[in-house]
Amino acid sequence: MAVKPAFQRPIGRLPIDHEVVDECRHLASEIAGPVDALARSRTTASIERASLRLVGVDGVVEGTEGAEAFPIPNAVVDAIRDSVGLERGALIPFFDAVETGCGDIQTTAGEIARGERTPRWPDGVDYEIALERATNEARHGVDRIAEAAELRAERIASVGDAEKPWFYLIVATGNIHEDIPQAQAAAREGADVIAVIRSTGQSLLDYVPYGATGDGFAGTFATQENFRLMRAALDEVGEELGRYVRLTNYASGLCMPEIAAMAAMERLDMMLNDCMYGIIFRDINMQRTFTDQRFSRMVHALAGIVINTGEDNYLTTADAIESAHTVLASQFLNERLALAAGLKDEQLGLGHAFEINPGAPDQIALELAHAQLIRECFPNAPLKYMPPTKHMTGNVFQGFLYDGMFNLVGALTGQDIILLGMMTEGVHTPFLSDRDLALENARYVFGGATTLAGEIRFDADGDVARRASQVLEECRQMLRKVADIGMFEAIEAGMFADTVRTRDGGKGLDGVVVRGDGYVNPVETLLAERVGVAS
Amino acid sequence: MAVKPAFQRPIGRLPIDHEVVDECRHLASEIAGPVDALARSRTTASIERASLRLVGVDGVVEGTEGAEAFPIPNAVVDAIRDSVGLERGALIPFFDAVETGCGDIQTTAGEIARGERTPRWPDGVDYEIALERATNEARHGVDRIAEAAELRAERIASVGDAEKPWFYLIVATGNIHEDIPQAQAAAREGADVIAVIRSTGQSLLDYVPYGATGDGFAGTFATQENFRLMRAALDEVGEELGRYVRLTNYASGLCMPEIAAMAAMERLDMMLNDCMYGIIFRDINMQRTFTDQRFSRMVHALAGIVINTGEDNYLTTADAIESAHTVLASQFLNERLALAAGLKDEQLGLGHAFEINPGAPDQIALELAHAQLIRECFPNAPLKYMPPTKHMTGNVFQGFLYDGMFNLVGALTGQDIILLGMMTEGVHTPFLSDRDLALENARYVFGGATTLAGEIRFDADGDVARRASQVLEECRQMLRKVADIGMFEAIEAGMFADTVRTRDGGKGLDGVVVRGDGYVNPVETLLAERVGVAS
Amino acid sequence: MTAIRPYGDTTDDGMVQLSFTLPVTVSERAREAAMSIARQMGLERPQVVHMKGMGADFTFFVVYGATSVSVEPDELEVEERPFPLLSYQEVNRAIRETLKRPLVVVGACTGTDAHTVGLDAILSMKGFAGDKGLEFYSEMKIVNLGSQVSPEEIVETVEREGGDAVLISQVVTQRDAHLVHLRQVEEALVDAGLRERVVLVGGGPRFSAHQAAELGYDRIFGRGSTPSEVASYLASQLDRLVEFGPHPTTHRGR
Amino acid sequence: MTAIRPYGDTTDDGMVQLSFTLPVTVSERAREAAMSIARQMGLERPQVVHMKGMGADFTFFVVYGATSVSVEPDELEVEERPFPLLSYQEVNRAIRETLKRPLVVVGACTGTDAHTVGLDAILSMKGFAGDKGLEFYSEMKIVNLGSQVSPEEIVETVEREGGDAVLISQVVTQRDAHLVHLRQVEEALVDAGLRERVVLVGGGPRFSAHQAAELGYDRIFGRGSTPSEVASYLASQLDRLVEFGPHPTTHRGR
Ligand code: B12
Ligand code: B12
Ligand SMILES: Cc1ncc(COP(=O)(O)O)c(C=O)c1O
Ligand SMILES: Cc1ncc(COP(=O)(O)O)c(C=O)c1O
Repeated sequence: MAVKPAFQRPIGRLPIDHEVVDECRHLASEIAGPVDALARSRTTASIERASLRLVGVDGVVEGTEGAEAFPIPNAVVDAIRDSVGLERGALIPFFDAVETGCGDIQTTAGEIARGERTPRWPDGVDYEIALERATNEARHGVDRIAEAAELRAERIASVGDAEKPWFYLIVATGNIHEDIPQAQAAAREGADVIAVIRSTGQSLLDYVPYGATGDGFAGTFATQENFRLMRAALDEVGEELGRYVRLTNYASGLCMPEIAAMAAMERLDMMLNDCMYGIIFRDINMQRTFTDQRFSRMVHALAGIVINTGEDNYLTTADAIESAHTVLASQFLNERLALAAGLKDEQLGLGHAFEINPGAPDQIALELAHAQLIRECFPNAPLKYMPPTKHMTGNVFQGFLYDGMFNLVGALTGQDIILLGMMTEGVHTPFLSDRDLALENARYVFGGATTLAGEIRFDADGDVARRASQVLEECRQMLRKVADIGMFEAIEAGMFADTVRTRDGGKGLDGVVVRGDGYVNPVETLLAERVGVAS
Repeated sequence: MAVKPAFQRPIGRLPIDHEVVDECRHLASEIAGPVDALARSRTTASIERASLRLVGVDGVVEGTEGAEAFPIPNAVVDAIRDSVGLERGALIPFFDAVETGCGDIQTTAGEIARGERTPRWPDGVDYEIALERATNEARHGVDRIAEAAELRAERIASVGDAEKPWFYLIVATGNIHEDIPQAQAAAREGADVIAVIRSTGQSLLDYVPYGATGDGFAGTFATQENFRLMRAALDEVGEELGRYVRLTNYASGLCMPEIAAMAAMERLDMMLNDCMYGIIFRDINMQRTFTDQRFSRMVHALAGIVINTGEDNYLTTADAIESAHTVLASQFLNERLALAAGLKDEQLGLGHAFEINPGAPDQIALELAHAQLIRECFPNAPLKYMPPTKHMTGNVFQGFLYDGMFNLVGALTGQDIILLGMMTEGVHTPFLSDRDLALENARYVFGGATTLAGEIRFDADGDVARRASQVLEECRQMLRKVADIGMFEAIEAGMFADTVRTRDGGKGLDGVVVRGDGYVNPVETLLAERVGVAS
Repeated sequence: MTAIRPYGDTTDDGMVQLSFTLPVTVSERAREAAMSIARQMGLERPQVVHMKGMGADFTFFVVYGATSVSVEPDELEVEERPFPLLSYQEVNRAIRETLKRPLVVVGACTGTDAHTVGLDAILSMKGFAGDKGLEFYSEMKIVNLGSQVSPEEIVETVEREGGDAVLISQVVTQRDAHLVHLRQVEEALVDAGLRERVVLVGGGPRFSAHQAAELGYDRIFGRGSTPSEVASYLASQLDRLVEFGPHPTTHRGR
Repeated sequence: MTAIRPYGDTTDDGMVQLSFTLPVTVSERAREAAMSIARQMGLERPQVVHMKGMGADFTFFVVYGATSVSVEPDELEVEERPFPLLSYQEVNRAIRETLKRPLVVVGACTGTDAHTVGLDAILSMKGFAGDKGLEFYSEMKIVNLGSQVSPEEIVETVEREGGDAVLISQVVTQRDAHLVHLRQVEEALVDAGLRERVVLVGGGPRFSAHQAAELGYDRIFGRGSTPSEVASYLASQLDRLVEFGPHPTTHRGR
């Protein structure tokens, strides 16, 4: 495989007004403030389950199995909710049960799950004992996350890292045992990042399936075991190739915190994690998503996981020219809420996409303008660039060319993470050969054009420059409106993707709990402390 | 079909040294001088046959047929050569026979062909009579050529012209009756120029086949009837589309002058015509080709035909990076010899190609440098850009992408005539669908990137600029060497395409005749007069 | 008209292009295996023009060859649209005159499918390719349930709203998800005793009209369908709806 | 090892991609015609994922479908190279020791074919892909006649030069030009009574070793062949050449 030429992020190529950029950032933090505050004033069933998982609760209730298997963390949290409620968190009642019982975490969890024991809220010394155990176990759990980051660093140091840009490929057979050989074949042909797409609808499950699975639809269930199996397979091929191969999955959905925790424990390297995706595209309650995203992002922050945001989704429904500014606006918000959860710039894989109608005049010039604008606005973020999907048809030849032009724009604008397009996007989930051809396409284009990124300039009063400034201005206008009325109201007003969502509508509201005074969650406290944000 | 954005020729994008360009032009005319002198001091069997055709001699000798049919013009010229020799030209002996015979041109030609009459060299009044008739008929013949140009202009004015860049497509079934529907289908999908590729080996035939043919190998014989049929078919579809569709064929070979004459009479619009192709790539004697190219180019000049030169051929055998300068050097020579034959800048479709190894680092940047350099050196020529061929394999998907990058470089550098690449270049002569996909590819790329041509700039001390200057300098060095030793000697020394050709070697020398004093050819004289060059 | 064959560059040359992967290491043996596959598919003198190893266990091939099969287009029975294409006014008039009340349309993406763009293209004002959606028809009442709706919710809605037509979208086809999910809705309607009372319509990019029968649907629409086609079809089914008289549950619904 | 089938994204799914043109106007009927072609080629549940009219009389299709055919790679007989691959030195030594004189190789592109790059890749010093050409071998004498050489010229040269091996290149295959032209050379050599005295080798991108017999050649080389393979093959034929003793015409030749 041709070696990649030296990667660079071309900056200062467009005469954009940086005061406008600064104003957008300022508006974003104004808007994000109340959202972060809301998140800090609530907890969710999934956050409590994630916390239990981090202190070692796992497994499924006997007698339940497969995709329907009922996880013990769910059973325990349900039991606590029904007995003492979740307002003060699940850890104290749980560790009280552990300490007043056999002392073993998993055994106690099983007892509670089977209904053999009913959790209570301990007082006095019992409370102190439970709190101390909880705090110790939480420390181990949080350490485990931090260790994942260290282990990754060590592995990269020993096997070697991948050169940028990173070629990101998707596997989606539905069966982890078919996914693995395909992921390994892709890695051998040059894939730097493997994403295992989830089975349709998993994001709406209020629990995380268990074990190795083979029954997904158009994707494979995100389970801790599937994570482990794929991570091991990629470590194996990474050794072989002398290049650390990254693994990605999806946090978004009703179980963001738990999946984030599992990803951290199994040393995944990137996670799809967007502050609004669940709300807009999956009709998940906004309080639920806003609260969950904060916890899950603190986990990612500590685990050294790069998040991928989902702005590309706006363009799969809306027009990529008319709505270009909504992508940028959402990126400023995602950036702000990510930093508020302790993530660093280097962890912000802000997403955008090459989705302009191929029949539109000057589409290649416009895509260049959009991609370069985003590059200029986020000079330190490892941007994630998504290929054409919406306008991909059954003409696989023409589709292969669109993907090539996408690669070219990615190369010319120095995008860090390139999600390789599939010529069969309009037909089926990727075939093994689709992926291999996509890699050949990318090697050719990046091998041939990367250095151009350093030396191309755009006429200061040409269409590209003009278009970039226009999109930036439209973004400012949008953020000003949102800032005026506030984030919740803006979503209720359908200002994002023309989709109306109400504060108390959508799925998963029942799992949102306003923290009572006395809310205790050592896991959350330690996480916030470690990543340096207010708990 | 998407309309093409306004075409432009980006000039002044590279900081190249124009004094070097001027020196190259100067060296080229130094080199071309003796070549043009040689051409003016000789005639060839094919020039005499072409002259006869222009005064109305046509048809084949009875009893001969198909690809082997023996043309009457050949029979007549052979008879004259055997009786009085060709040193003083064929027209006087021929018209003497006409005037002393039945007076009818075609009848007399038949008689001579059948050996019923033996040509003689007339003296005194007979000479005057023959000369007068010859001059009158020559005037009609030359007028006919000029009329073709007018007729083209009228048609374009009435049906409308094609926008630049012109998409040039090849048909090559071997059978004119399969070629026609395919050419029409291509025109309907956006082809602006149709080239009917010749059957392999026609360039080595010392006569032009006759009639409508269906037995070509990997190409269709160039015959006057095939020209007529295709021209009519394209006029028909042109009416339908409201866009004049141009027709191209190949002059090069042993019959350059005759095919040029036929093309003029049948109103072809472009012709492949290179001052050295026959010598280097078909081992045709250099005196023959240099003499023939001059006559054929005078015909093209008057007929308003755009010539296409064959520099692309250098890169099909040599390496496109190492030999980039040989393409440029040949272009300066082709330009010089074309102007010497009366062609105007607007008629110089100088050829070059996108043939760098796709695995070479920065190949896209290098192709951009080469194409832009040529654009800057010939700002007024309708450049003809050829697609990748040599590195095209059976991977039709990847091949389709290479063609897309070729289209992109063509768009960014404002190439006028784009010979669309075929994804199956490495497999077979084009299928109908290959052509259609190629057009879809071109519409997408040119529709999306043409305006960028106007606003892209290259870092003055970047690789693109550096590479362009380097190639220009290598070209100057080569032209200096050629100028030192002289053109004939340079070819004998193998300085072009590492191919050694001797002055008296190669095919067709027997058809070269040094003009004796008293050489008379009113057709040639009138042509030179009309196009304003010395006869 | 007579039989036709694939056309490369000469009438009846039968040329086709083929590509596929075999789970085998790249080698001359692999090439022969590909040749064998091509021959078994009826290609004469197949040529493996490209062979590439993908990892250690797979090889990709591009093959060209001539097939001897032919087809007589005129002999094929192609289902012509069995209902007339009506204008916006004609559809509204038909509903007013035949049904004498608004036509209630319930639409949903069922199962785990969250691809709503297609359904929205048919239902929403905006419509598809310049053709306005069903919401635009004055005589229709549209209830668009959106994505990932369970069969139960659909049945409930049909009862509550007094649905006359049920429009189900399925885009994800992997492992036949689309067929499975369409059947589930059909069965739920049968169980609820509503099947005959409603016009049941399915759609998605990978369906063809043929499949209606096997799926127990009244009609199936494929890729590129337009709202007016759907509206015209519904108008053609009004008599049937009238027959059944008002929905037992309609009154609850209003 | 057992039978394997084309692999899309799941073992034995049999998925293949197909594209072709039919000489018919784009329409639903055209789509059905394409489906019929695909089915006749054995594809199950074929999907016409792309259909595009080209002019008024032709339509292009892209089809995906599952084939049920399978192949057992191990059962196939794949001809392993019937001669050992020798080094530069080994080849030269073999010629010196067995033939005891330089091996005379006559090469040409015959017929109307002017594609010399392939032949030059085998013959010229420069060679192919870093592998030096036959001119580089000290024990060989190479006569490269270049392009568009007639069978007669080839025969003359073999006689004049006392050729031991004749190497013919053919690249253009349209309307089987390559087969026609190779046969012409073989016949000319037979007529001249030289056929058994020379090792007759053909080559070009569209040939496969199988074809040697049918064409009356001793060996045929396909795309990607290297000079050392050719040299090794020639070395493997030396005994045969010795048998025939010196060329009757050789002495004239020297
Ligand atoms: C947009 C899109 C998305 C968006 C959807 C946004 C939304 N709100 O709809 C997002 C990003 C969310 C998405 C997600 C996923 N997608 Co998606 N997506 C697409 C994409 C790019 C375009 C689909 C589209 O909008 N087409 C435009 C509409 C107008 O066309 P249409 O759907 O065919 O509808 C027309 C007709 O079919 C018909 N019609 C459709 N429905 C109905 C219903 C009725 C009643 C009638 C009468 C007519 C009708 O009328 C419409 C107008 O003509 C396609 C790829 C492609 N280019 O096709 C992939 C694609 C459909 N997605 C795919 C997959 C796998 C997914 C995921 C499951 C991947 C994953 N595991 O994460 C996820 C999960 C979503 C889920 N749970 O279902 C696959 C499906 C593969 C397969 N055949 O099984 C595709 C083909 C991509 C691929 N090659 O992998 N996707
Ligand atoms: C370069 C080239 C040309 C050059 C040739 C320059 C030259 N001096 O050779 C030029 C521009 C002159 C040319 C012209 C034409 N070409 Co051309 N050309 C090509 C091209 C781009 C590359 C061929 C090449 O050099 N390959 C590289 C060499 C090293 O590979 P190779 O030939 O396969 O050789 C290897 C093996 O086959 C083997 N081998 C080959 N010969 C021999 C012989 C022996 C004895 C042995 C042992 C081994 C051996 O060893 C070699 C090393 O591994 C191909 C397209 C492509 N990408 O393949 C078209 C192609 C071959 N050309 C084609 C055509 C049609 C023509 C023309 C006839 C078009 C026309 N009508 O004008 C003309 C006419 C030429 C003629 N009279 O024959 C077609 C042939 C279609 C077909 N299959 O019938 C092709 C495939 C392009 C296409 N798709 O249309 N061409
Ligand atoms: C941010 C984000 N999260 C999650 C997903 C996948 O979501 P689901 O599993 O709900 O299809 C996507 C898919 O595009 C995404 O962009
Ligand atoms: C200038 C020129 N003339 C003629 C030809 C075709 O020549 P022939 O008919 O000899 O193959 C070419 C082909 O590339 C060419 O470039």
